[in-house]
Amino acid sequence: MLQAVTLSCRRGERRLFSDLNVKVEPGTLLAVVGENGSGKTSLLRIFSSLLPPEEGSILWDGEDIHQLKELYSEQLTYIGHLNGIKDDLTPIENVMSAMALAGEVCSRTAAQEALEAIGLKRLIHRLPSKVLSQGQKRRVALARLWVSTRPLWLLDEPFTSLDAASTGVVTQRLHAHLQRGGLAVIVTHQEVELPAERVQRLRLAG
Amino acid sequence: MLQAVTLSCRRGERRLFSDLNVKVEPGTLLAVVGENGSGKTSLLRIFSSLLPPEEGSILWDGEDIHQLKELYSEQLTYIGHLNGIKDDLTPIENVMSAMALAGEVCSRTAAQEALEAIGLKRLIHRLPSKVLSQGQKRRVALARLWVSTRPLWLLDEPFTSLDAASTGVVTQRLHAHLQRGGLAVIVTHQEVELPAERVQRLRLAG
Amino acid sequence: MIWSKYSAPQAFYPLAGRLIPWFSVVAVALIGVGLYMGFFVAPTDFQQGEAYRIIFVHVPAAWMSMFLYVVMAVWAGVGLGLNARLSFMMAQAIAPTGAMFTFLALLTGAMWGKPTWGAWWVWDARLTSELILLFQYAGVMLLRTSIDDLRRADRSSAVFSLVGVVNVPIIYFSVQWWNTLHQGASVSMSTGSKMAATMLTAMLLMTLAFWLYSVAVILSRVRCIIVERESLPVWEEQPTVVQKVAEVR
Amino acid sequence: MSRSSMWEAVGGIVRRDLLLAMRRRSDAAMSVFFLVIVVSLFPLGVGPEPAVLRTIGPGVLWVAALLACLLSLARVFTADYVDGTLEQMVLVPQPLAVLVVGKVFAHWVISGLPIVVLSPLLGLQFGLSGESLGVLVMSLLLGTPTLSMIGTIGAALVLGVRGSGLLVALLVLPLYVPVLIFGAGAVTSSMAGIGGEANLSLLGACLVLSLFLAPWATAVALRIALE
Amino acid sequence: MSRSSMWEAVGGIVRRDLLLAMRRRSDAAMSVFFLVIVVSLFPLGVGPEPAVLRTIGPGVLWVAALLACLLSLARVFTADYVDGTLEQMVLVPQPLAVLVVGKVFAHWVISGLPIVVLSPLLGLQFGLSGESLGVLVMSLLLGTPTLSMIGTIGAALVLGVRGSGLLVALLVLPLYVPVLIFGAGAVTSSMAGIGGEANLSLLGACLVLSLFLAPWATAVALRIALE
Amino acid sequence: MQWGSASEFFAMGGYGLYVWTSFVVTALCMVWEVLALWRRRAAARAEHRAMLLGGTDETAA
Ligand code: HEM
Ligand SMILES: Nc1ncnc2c1ncn2[C@@H]1O[C@H](COP(=O)(O)OP(=O)(O)OP(=O)(O)O)[C@@H](O)[C@H]1O
Ligand SMILES: Nc1ncnc2c1ncn2[C@@H]1O[C@H](COP(=O)(O)OP(=O)(O)OP(=O)(O)O)[C@@H](O)[C@H]1O
Ligand SMILES: [Mg+2]
Ligand SMILES: [Mg+2]
Repeated sequence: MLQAVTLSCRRGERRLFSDLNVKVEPGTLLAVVGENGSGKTSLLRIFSSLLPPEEGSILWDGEDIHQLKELYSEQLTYIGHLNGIKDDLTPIENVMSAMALAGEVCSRTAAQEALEAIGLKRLIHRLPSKVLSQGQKRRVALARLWVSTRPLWLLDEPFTSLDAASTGVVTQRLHAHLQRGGLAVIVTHQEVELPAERVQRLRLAG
Repeated sequence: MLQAVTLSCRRGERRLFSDLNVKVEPGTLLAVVGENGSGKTSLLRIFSSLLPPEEGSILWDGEDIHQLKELYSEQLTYIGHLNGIKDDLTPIENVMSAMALAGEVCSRTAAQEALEAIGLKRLIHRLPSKVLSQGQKRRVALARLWVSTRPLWLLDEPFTSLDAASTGVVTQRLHAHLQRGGLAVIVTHQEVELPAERVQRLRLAG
Repeated sequence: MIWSKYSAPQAFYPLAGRLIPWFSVVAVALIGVGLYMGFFVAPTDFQQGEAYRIIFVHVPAAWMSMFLYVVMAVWAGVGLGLNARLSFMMAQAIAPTGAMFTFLALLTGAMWGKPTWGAWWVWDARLTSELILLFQYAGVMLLRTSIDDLRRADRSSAVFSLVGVVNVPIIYFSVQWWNTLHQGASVSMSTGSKMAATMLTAMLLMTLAFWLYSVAVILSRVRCIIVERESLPVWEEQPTVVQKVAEVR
Repeated sequence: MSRSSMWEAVGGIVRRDLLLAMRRRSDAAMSVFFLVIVVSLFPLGVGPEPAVLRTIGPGVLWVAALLACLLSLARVFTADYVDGTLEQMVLVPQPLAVLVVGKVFAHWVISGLPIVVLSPLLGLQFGLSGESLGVLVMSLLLGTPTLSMIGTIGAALVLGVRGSGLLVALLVLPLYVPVLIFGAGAVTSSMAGIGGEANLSLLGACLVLSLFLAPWATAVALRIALE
Repeated sequence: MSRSSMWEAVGGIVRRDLLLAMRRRSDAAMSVFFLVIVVSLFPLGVGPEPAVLRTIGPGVLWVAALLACLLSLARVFTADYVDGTLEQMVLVPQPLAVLVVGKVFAHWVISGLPIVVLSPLLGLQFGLSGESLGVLVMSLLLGTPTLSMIGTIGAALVLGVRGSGLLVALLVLPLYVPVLIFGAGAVTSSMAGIGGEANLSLLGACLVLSLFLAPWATAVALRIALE
Repeated sequence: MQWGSASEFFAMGGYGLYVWTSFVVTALCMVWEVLALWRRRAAARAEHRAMLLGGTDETAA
């Protein structure tokens, strides 16, 4: 269970939000929405422990993630605005090295299947990623979700640049993750097509 | 009037499209849609003369843009996947220097009004752009549309990372542009909320 | 505890304001006495003639340059360890003064070198290490100005000054692995104990004066930094402090 | 494409780059600092004998200036490329080569000029005499813009050609060699009492030549990079 | 966070970086190439007398090696930072300092090792004798990893800061001074017949010290950069 | 007292140029630092006062 307690965040002069309390139960998804600049990305980075909050804390199963450190990192898969893929590596190599870095095992065939699952055809598995189109790059980044075994997913605008078909595929994958008891926090400007009882919406005022 | 004649484009091994003919009349908009990697961006770059086509040509008012060179550049405003803004400059400076570079005059107040028109509050006009959120950066790039006097707009996924309100504002601006007799080619995965008679859709097969 | 009471910039602000006049007055007085002793009491050095009188600025400046670097690094370390804003501000305030003294040590050294060694500059270990120290100061300050985000600027330059402090003793002792032209402590004191005593007193007085001067200047720079950096909301949260500050100023 | 709007676009680019540099005033200080540090490293490595240092002084100064130029140049276009400004530049209704000249000029003002201004001080540290110092300044004044012009070709190629780092160095450095030889040669010969005029005029010739050729080459390379 | 998965993560990072280097083979060749060019520029700038060249040989070689290291270091993290991989690295369930060691190791293999291997050849050009060449190789073998370790601190500090190429030089070069003095000192004293052991063991001490301190400082700096 | 006359004092046994440059530059640096701080303080106070009273349109927006 992921919990934010009296969280507040200030960037520069502005306080983005304060006294934020929210709880994400296993099997549910928190959709963070709000206008541009309302602090969605900042909140997600606080959840991921990349950004220390001004006040308040994040609890994972009741323990402060600040104390848990690497134990908490072991629980999560974070995909930010940036794709985190290397232009010079092929999609397969990208998926494999991202997984290896995260300390999860991922065979070549697993990576290949993940890429196919998200709709990247065999043909381009072996091209350097830099020739891929914007949406294809995003898909390479998201392919990690098909091999990830982590319970907590933090996704920052996963659907940007994706076409309608891929958006659907990713949503399905999210659904499967939740059904297996996973948690997810996603930032998005679109509607998430998931059963209402699974989704909790958090609107940041801006 | 913008016209593509028997255009074909190959990237790497793959032919993305061939024998493409399309005509954009003043006052109308061409919405290029298609799945990821179907060649939308490539088409837009061919329209902008950044990418030479494999075959065929682009005509502007009946003349080949290859011949027109700078005369054609004078007709267009291109905003790509990348924002083309400098992290170290403030939004105002970014708009002003982008306009100066394009050879259009733009006063400080004009830039300021453009930024406000797209919904960026005064407060952040003087921050370095690097602290802005993803959507705010995109808006700074799009603010150029409020000061541009060029007849032809080429926009690659202008709505990425924008919230619903800003998407509406940009769409309105597009409408005004078309009403004044402008042309636009935009790539998008979303529906464009413009009167149907103004919009021509081109679906790339992928 | 005193520390915790004054570790908030707003509380430290008036305290610093009260301390500055004392340090400045004593510094000016000591500089006066030191200069008098240096020029009118201390005798002529029989080896170097009157040129040696440069010692009364050179050595204090050189000592301060190194001392201030270490102090800066200590504040930086405290800042990183306790996450205290005031410590970072102190570190930020020290750097320019330290750099100035480093520059002065270099300049006065060059002024001394021309008559004694016949060259403005030699590539001697002591001289070079002082030059390197100047670069380290420059590095700290440039790193800070290159980063817009204040929090990151504070912490990054703190890390760098801490790393750099490891280098200070190393370059300082490199004299021993390198043949050196620059004199050690004994040379100019060799002209006799009584004369050495007045010289030494003058030199120590000047050093003390420079130290007091540094404290005064650094404190008032910290006050500037506090006003510049503490944003409006922070002051608003403590209206009483604002009141007090307004009175003190 | 009137002449006046051409000047406007060039002026715009120069202004923007200088503004960016002002935003980071430390940038301008940086190449100078680099020069000073590199120059000071040599005596540390070579040893402190004044006679040796005087002999190698002009060479060290010139090599250091060349490196400072090379380093700061390597990335003239990268930032513009990554954030998409370069696309905008290529679409400007002016000849690209002209814009390139503007960009190089701004770059030289920011990072070349300070080197020229500071060089006499460094020359003093190596024991150069008054007249040689003058020649040193002149040689750098003529030489650094040439280095900048040549360097931009390399910088533009870096963007386009894959794995181009090596290629660029291969292309650019041989072109730097004559500048280095004439530059250091001018100082050395003035130290030897021969006077450095011959070398200086050769430097001038290099400058003119590079001014005519480099912008076009750079423009072509930039277009290729963006395709 | 078992020990084995720690090795896995480090191994993963080393493998990935080496793979990337293979993909861009010319980048890897870059630092060697730079070394060769700088070293060969010197005789051009300084003049061809063998006696002078022999005296300045060790110093020039060491300074050049140091600069080559510096150049390649300036970008250890930039690519990872820009494309978002660094975020992923920080979120890895292993101590960041350990990953940093992996990254530095990969980097040293790519750009430090070739320098060490090539150095005897360059030493020959400056007329160093057999024994001095051995000392030169040893000193570089001990010194370059230290340079890499120290350099990463600087690289991490300037991440995302504009004009970072030169800033990193300004930050790191002063810290390089002891290594340079001991390294060049070792070769010079072996040329003078004193033997370079004292200096070599000091270099070893520097290496150990930097191995203990630098990764932590780098990890702290990286976290700060990503906040 | 070791100085016969004022001119002797200023000559510093022939080293006047070096000695006096050192002392004067040091003094100038220190005075300049104090003045610079003074100006910085005045600027900071003015800005801060402007913020305390009313607030500029930038903070109000
Ligand atoms: C640019 C040139 C010079 C620089 C950068 C320089 C730097 C320094 C430094 C850093 C110190 C303090 C370190 C210590 O206490 O040992 C110092 C002390 C001193 N310097 Fe210099 N110096 C320079 C030139 C000279 C010259 C030309 C002389 C005299 C011929 C001189 C005489 C002294 C003396 C007597 C001390 C005091 C040593 C002691 O009591 O410990 N310096 N200098
Ligand atoms: N150093 C700073 N100074 C001032 N404001 C800052 C600073 N850093 C960040 N901000 C502001 O904080 C906000 C950051 O928001 P964040 O990136 O979390 O937005 P977001 O909700 O993810 O927006 P988007 O939908 O556009 O991605 C922005 O409004 C930005 O202007
Ligand atoms: N050098 C190359 N070799 C092989 N294929 C290439 C090469 N360069 C580009 N491609 C392919 O060409 C296509 C480029 O498409 P483009 O960027 O125009 O797509 P798009 O329609 O804009 O997609 P998106 O919606 O994702 O932005 C991609 O499928 C890409 O894989
Ligand atoms: Mg965001
Ligand atoms: Mg596209």
